[in-house]
Amino acid sequence: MSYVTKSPWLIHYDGSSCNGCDIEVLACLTPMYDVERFGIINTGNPKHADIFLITGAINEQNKAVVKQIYEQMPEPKVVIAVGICATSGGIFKECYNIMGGTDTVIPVDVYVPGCAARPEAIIDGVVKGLGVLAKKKEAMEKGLPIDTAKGKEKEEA
Amino acid sequence: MGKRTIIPFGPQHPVLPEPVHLDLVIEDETVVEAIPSIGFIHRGLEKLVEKKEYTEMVYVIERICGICSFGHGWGYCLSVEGVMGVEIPERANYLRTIWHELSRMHSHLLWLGLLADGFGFESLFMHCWRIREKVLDIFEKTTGGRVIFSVCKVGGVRKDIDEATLKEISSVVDGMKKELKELADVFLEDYSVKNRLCGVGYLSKEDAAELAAVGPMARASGLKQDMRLLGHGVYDKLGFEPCIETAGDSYARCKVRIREVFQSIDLIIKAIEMIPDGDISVPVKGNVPANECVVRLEQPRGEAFYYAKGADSKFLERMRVRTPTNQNIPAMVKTLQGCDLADVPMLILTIDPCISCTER
Amino acid sequence: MEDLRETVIIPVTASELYSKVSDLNEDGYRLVQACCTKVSEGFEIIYSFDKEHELLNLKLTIPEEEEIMSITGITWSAFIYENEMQDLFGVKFKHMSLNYGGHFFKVSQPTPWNPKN
Amino acid sequence: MSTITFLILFPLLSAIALLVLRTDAARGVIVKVSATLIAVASIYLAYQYFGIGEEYFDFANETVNLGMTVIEVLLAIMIIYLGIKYKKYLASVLAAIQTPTMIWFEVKVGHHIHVTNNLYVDRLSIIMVLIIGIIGSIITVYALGYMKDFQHHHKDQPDRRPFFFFIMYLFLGAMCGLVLSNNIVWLYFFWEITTLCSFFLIGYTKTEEAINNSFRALIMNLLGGVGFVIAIVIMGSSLGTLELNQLIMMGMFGVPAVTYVAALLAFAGITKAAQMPFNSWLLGAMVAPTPTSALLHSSTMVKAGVFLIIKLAPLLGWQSLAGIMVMMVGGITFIMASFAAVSQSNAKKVLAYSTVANLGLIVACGGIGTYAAVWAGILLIIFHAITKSLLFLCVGTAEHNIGSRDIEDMDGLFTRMPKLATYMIVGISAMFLAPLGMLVSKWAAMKAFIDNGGVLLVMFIAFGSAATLFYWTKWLGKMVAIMANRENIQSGVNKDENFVLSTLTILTVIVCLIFPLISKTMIVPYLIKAFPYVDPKHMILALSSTNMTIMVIMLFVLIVLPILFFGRTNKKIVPIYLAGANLGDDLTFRGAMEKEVPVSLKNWYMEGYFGEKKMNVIGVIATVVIITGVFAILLGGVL
Amino acid sequence: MNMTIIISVIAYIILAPIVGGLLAGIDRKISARMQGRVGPSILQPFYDMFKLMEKEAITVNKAQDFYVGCFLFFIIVTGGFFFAGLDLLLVIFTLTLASVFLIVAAFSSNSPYAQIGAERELLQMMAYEPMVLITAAGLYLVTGSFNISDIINPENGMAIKFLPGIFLGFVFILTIKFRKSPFDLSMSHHGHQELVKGLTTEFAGKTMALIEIAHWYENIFLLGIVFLFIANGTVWGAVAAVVVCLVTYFIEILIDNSYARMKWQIAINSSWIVAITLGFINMLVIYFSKFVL
Amino acid sequence: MAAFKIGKVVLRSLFKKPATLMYPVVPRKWEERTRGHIDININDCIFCGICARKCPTNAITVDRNKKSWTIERMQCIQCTHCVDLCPKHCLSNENTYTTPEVEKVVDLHVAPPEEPKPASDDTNKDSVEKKNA
Ligand code: NFV
Ligand code: SF4
Ligand code: SF4
Ligand code: SF4
Repeated sequence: MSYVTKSPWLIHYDGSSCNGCDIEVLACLTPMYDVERFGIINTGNPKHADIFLITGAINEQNKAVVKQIYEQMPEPKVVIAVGICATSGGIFKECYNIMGGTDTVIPVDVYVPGCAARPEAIIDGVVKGLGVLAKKKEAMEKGLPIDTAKGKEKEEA
Repeated sequence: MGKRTIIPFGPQHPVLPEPVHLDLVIEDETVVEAIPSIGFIHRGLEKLVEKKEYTEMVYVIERICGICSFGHGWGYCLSVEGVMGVEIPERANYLRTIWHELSRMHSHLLWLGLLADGFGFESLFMHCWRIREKVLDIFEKTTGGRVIFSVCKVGGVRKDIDEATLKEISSVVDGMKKELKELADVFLEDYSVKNRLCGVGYLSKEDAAELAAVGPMARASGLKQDMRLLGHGVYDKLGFEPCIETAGDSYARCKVRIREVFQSIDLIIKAIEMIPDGDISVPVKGNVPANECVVRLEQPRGEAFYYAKGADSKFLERMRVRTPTNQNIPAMVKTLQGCDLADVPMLILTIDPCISCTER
Repeated sequence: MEDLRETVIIPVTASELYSKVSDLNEDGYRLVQACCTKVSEGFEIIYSFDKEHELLNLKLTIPEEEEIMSITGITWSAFIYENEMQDLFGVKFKHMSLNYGGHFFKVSQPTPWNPKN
Repeated sequence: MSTITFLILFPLLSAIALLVLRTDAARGVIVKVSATLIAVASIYLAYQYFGIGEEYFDFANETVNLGMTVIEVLLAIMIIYLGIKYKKYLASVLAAIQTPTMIWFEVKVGHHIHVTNNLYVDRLSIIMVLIIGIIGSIITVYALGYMKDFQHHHKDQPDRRPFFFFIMYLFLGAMCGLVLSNNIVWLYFFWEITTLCSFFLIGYTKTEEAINNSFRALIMNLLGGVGFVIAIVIMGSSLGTLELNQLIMMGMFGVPAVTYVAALLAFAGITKAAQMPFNSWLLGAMVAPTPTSALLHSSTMVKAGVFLIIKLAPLLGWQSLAGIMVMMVGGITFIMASFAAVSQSNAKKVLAYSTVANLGLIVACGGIGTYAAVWAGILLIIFHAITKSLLFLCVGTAEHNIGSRDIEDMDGLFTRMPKLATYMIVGISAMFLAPLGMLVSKWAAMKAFIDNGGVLLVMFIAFGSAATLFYWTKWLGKMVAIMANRENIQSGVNKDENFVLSTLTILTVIVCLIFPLISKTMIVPYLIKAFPYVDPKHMILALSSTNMTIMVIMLFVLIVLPILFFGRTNKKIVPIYLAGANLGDDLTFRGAMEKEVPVSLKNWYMEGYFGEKKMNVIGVIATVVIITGVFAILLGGVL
Repeated sequence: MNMTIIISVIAYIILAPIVGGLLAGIDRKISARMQGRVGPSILQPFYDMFKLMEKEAITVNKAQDFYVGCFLFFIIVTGGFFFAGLDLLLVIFTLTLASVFLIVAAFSSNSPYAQIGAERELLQMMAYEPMVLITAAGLYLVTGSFNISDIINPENGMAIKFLPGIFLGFVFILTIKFRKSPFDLSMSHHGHQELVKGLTTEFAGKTMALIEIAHWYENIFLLGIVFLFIANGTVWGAVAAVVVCLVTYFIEILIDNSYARMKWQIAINSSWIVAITLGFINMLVIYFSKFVL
Repeated sequence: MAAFKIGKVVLRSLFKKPATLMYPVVPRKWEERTRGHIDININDCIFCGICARKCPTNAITVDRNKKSWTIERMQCIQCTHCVDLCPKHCLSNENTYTTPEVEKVVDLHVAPPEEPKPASDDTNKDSVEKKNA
């Protein structure tokens, strides 16, 4: 059994979100939603994190930062794009300083829609992310390249 | 100097949910120099006026920020209404005021929680956010959104609140007072909290005026400056008076915000008592005339500035939003001089920074 | 209390801007904002000042190439607006007290509000 | 006997040879040969008297006495001259008081007192001789390379190396004499010589600062010298003896005048050991070339002061005012100097303050005057001598290779000079960490303090060691920091220097390993002799043998662990966390205004809490009050 | 006698991480409830630890793991010495050695937040060290021995009777040692803070797991010292001591949830003042009654 | 000096039932106005394209020829602007949100063929097709 699904620690980075999704991510940690029930801790440190929650779209400035955070996370790890901005650039897609959703720089494992994404949706997204995490862990144990375990599409294929 | 430590603070940093960056130069733990750098969230959304009609633009402007979203919507609508010369119904004005004050409550409670988190008081953070959820529930019920409401439109509001719900709101916010009082006591009287707040980040009245601080930051330094006095919404009818503190330190800023939460509750209850019946919007049609209008609105963080310029088309020529955080950054830079490293997040927090507002 | 709808806009020229601003500053006005609009003649810059909730706007219209005097010497907090205008529009300022040199908003394409090509 | 003479006189010969033969090659040979001979002789001495343990020698010789007097007069004239030349009149005045008094005494009283034993050997002096002979001479070898570099760095100055080595060797001889003299007048003579050696070496560079500091050292030491002279006068006139062992004997029998003598000698010891209020001279002495600091100002000369106090320990303790003075001065010095060290970033100053602090600890141990305390004190002397000289020399080497003696400039030393950093790590750890030397003795001292020191001293040691922990660990932290992408410049280190450093490092570890043996064969027998009134069977040492064994085992583990595991990891090496703005080389981040800002990590110094000035002022006032108080009471007793 | 020593040491080595982990789990549960939340499972610390073990092995340099390993090793040794009934000072010095290893590990990474965390940790050590030594001295003065095996069988009853001040002082600095608010300056177990993860910023995966385990060992050992104050050699004394340990732990949790994090100045000022007042006065009283009366 | 100011709150919370909603164990009940996702009654749609043109995020595409109405779920911000503007009132706001997915979801609604059919025929139900972006 893999413990990674029982203690997923997360790191949250605000790409260029409007704060709407940010505060909903934070709200998940607070009494009403309390994701610590699932063993989730908001560690601010990529080196301790298993789940990368990213809100907001990618722009030229935070591209490197997002990439770096992602690279500093040890395997297995999943990326969850929270909010419409993070999934596709959302309402700001046409802005001159926006490059697009998170998947323009790093592979995204779960997309959580909503503007702002509701805490319930974020919890659903994380739960879904845990499934991916478990699969990646399995792949890691088998010595497979981890990216091949990336979720549904490959599973179907 | 041999003993200077230079480290990056942000863009990714756990205490600040938003990306700002400081080149921090510290000695022991005393900050000797802090060079701020922003621009990580700049989207350039003002330029969308060229692509979105003025009626759609409100949804964009609302998403400048998820915390003071309603105020942005209101400010935008006011400025466009100003350009177009539209009068909106009284009930709409009341509803806008109620939602705006609820937003202020949620924003201030959020801030209080973050502040508590900033000085490592986890349980206080949790309790603040627990109470805040009640306000969010009201939003959910009345507008269908928790943080982004999409209820303002040019010409009025999109949704009405029925009598029963208004009563309920009134009793819910009234009921919050008791719990808030307990938490307010912790913020204002607990030894450890006071120790972290009192005397930290002092900003004198002169400096506040000189650096053009706005909102609670200015009011905590003794400046009587609150755009609600300008008379938008129905504040003049509610008999509004701003909350002023004179100490100018983090504690005073905290106190101003706490007092404002209670004040907001009173304003909401009063507004609900006085709200008239009637329409909630007037139809607005046609192009935006080539005209300009400036509107200032008191957001939770202070004075926001909206400038709209029409071009006799469905698209505005220029929409400009200047947010309170933007205006408070010089004051923040000032308070950072000579503080402790441990105070850095706190001082950044005491201006209640909203970077997404600032950078748009 | 001013009327909400009334917007006072006083046109100024580039040469009198500095002295105007310093007069206002002396009178106890604080800087509220400065913003730029790209118009066909060049740039239209509005400086807004406030004193006890009275708002005063100075409107300056300059050709694109003209360099104007920075007002950071009078009111330091203007550095935010000047840097913003510099980054987004390419307005040129003389003697800025804090110049981020185009890295304030760090836009991916230079002066997006006034594209060069 | 002949070994003793050899140890005192041979260095003198080498010194003269070094003064005369001025070429680099000759100097190299002489120094290396003499150093070896002295070291061998000291070991031979230890071997010779190992079984005997204690022996006194007559060695009476009028010419020797006369010679000493003549030299003393010449030296006094020189001091008076120099004092006037450099406008340091106080020095002249002190010399003008001291030497005439001494001569007057010699003529009037001293002459008539018969000294049976002029020289002696006991286990304590063997320990001291070993330190002088081995550590001292090895430092002179180090100085060969160092002074060459030094001259290189100070091209503007004339090459005065012959003079330098002359003084160094002269000093070695005098130091041996000092620890082997039973005749207090002889002791005084050697004492003065070491003072002068230190004076010349501090002023070696002849800069204004150096001259000022050298005079400060001279004046303070002469002040102690005056105390010494008065002690001799009282001793001679009212006790009728000039022999150290006699003095101690009389003290144990409770002869009243001994209190005065003990107090005055202890005072002299305090000045020499740079205790507060006289600590400033040692700090000033750091302008001297580093081998000097290692030899005179940490491992040996300052030890003369504590040596004397430890010798007198049986006379001190709570029942004697002198004892209370000594332990309080030591305790206060320990805590204040430890605090002051926290605020220093200059490596030599840190070492200086730490030296002062450790001497304070030894002095306090001597002041408590129980056998357990003395046991701790002697162990402290041994460990401190080795480790401190190692550290001083490491700093010297670092300075010549990276161009700074500031700890904060030793960034990434582990990557740049791995060997040197390792030596330093060993040295620093040995100063304060568990199974290593200094901690063992500190532990013993602590126990002695709790048992006999009273609450105040317990507080001193509790707080002082907390500060000690702080300043050593932060230095250690600088040493271990691994900075990628730095050039390795270890190969630039002079071979002699490297040899000496590695020897000292190994010595540090070895002594830590065999300290139970040293305790058993050297210190305990000494204590049995020195504390005849304590039943040897009841002599419970601070550290039970179980504890000593555990310590040694722990040390073994600590040696073995790194050999087995250090650096053995096949983990993926990743860049460090820089808030998402690491530019990839771990040294710079993307800063405001898009600049590449280098990360700079510096330690804490807490000026506001532990500022040097503040600590010194407090310490000086407190100790001055205590010293004057004690002497006032003593004087009151006389009048 | 020897047999009991061996058994207690082995019991410590095996049980301490289990009990320590459970205590940590209970801590998290109680904290959560105090914050009005449900909180994680009581076994969560173990899940976390196993999870960390499973993660990809990364490090920032080749030296770090060695230092962290030494940290864990010497923490275990410290506790081992303690439960073997050896000299209390030896135990304290070994603990210091272990803590220095942790700090050195952080320093070795040469990374800003780790370094500042290390610096603060060092400051905390400086803050609590005097009180720890005074505690040892106090226990020694009361029981006449530094040997823990003697201290738990005091001749004249519970040590706390004579050492109320020192006991309070020790509980005070326990807040630092348990890394609890208001003194969780250098790293906090849960939540995020101004120093990111402080000391542990650069430790990932297994390395971090080792640190967690070390903390569990350390906590049990620290509660062991609390135990010393109450134990009087009888069974009911031992039971009372365990109860006091648990109550102390609960109080620490309560304090953790009732205070803002203070700055380093307060940490050092307050703990030194506590050491000087409570510790010093208590010692003075003992000395007075022992040597003067 | 007021210490333990929060003590009362904290201790009370310790013994009270926690405030946690226990989602997902206990499902959340949504308000009527809750803006979850946009639904369409494709039968009423006349494919005028107003919704597509006015949608601030261009989440909707309408193809008059194929009679299809497509929404990119991961692009819609639930502003309900389209609902307000639809001349046929065939768009509605449903109070359940789109569930998180590992891929971006696009919902394609195609109007049923136009030949009149008995009302009970189930081809009348709109065919929804999910496809990957
Ligand atoms: N209040 C507010 Fe805003 C606005 N306008 C501001 O800085 O929060 Ni995001
Ligand atoms: S999805 Fe909406 S709420 Fe979330 S960050 Fe983007 S605009 Fe804000
Ligand atoms: S606006 Fe209404 S009718 Fe027109 S295409 Fe859209 S859904 Fe169909
Ligand atoms: S709700 Fe808004 S974003 Fe979504 S489809 Fe309708 S108009 Fe577009």
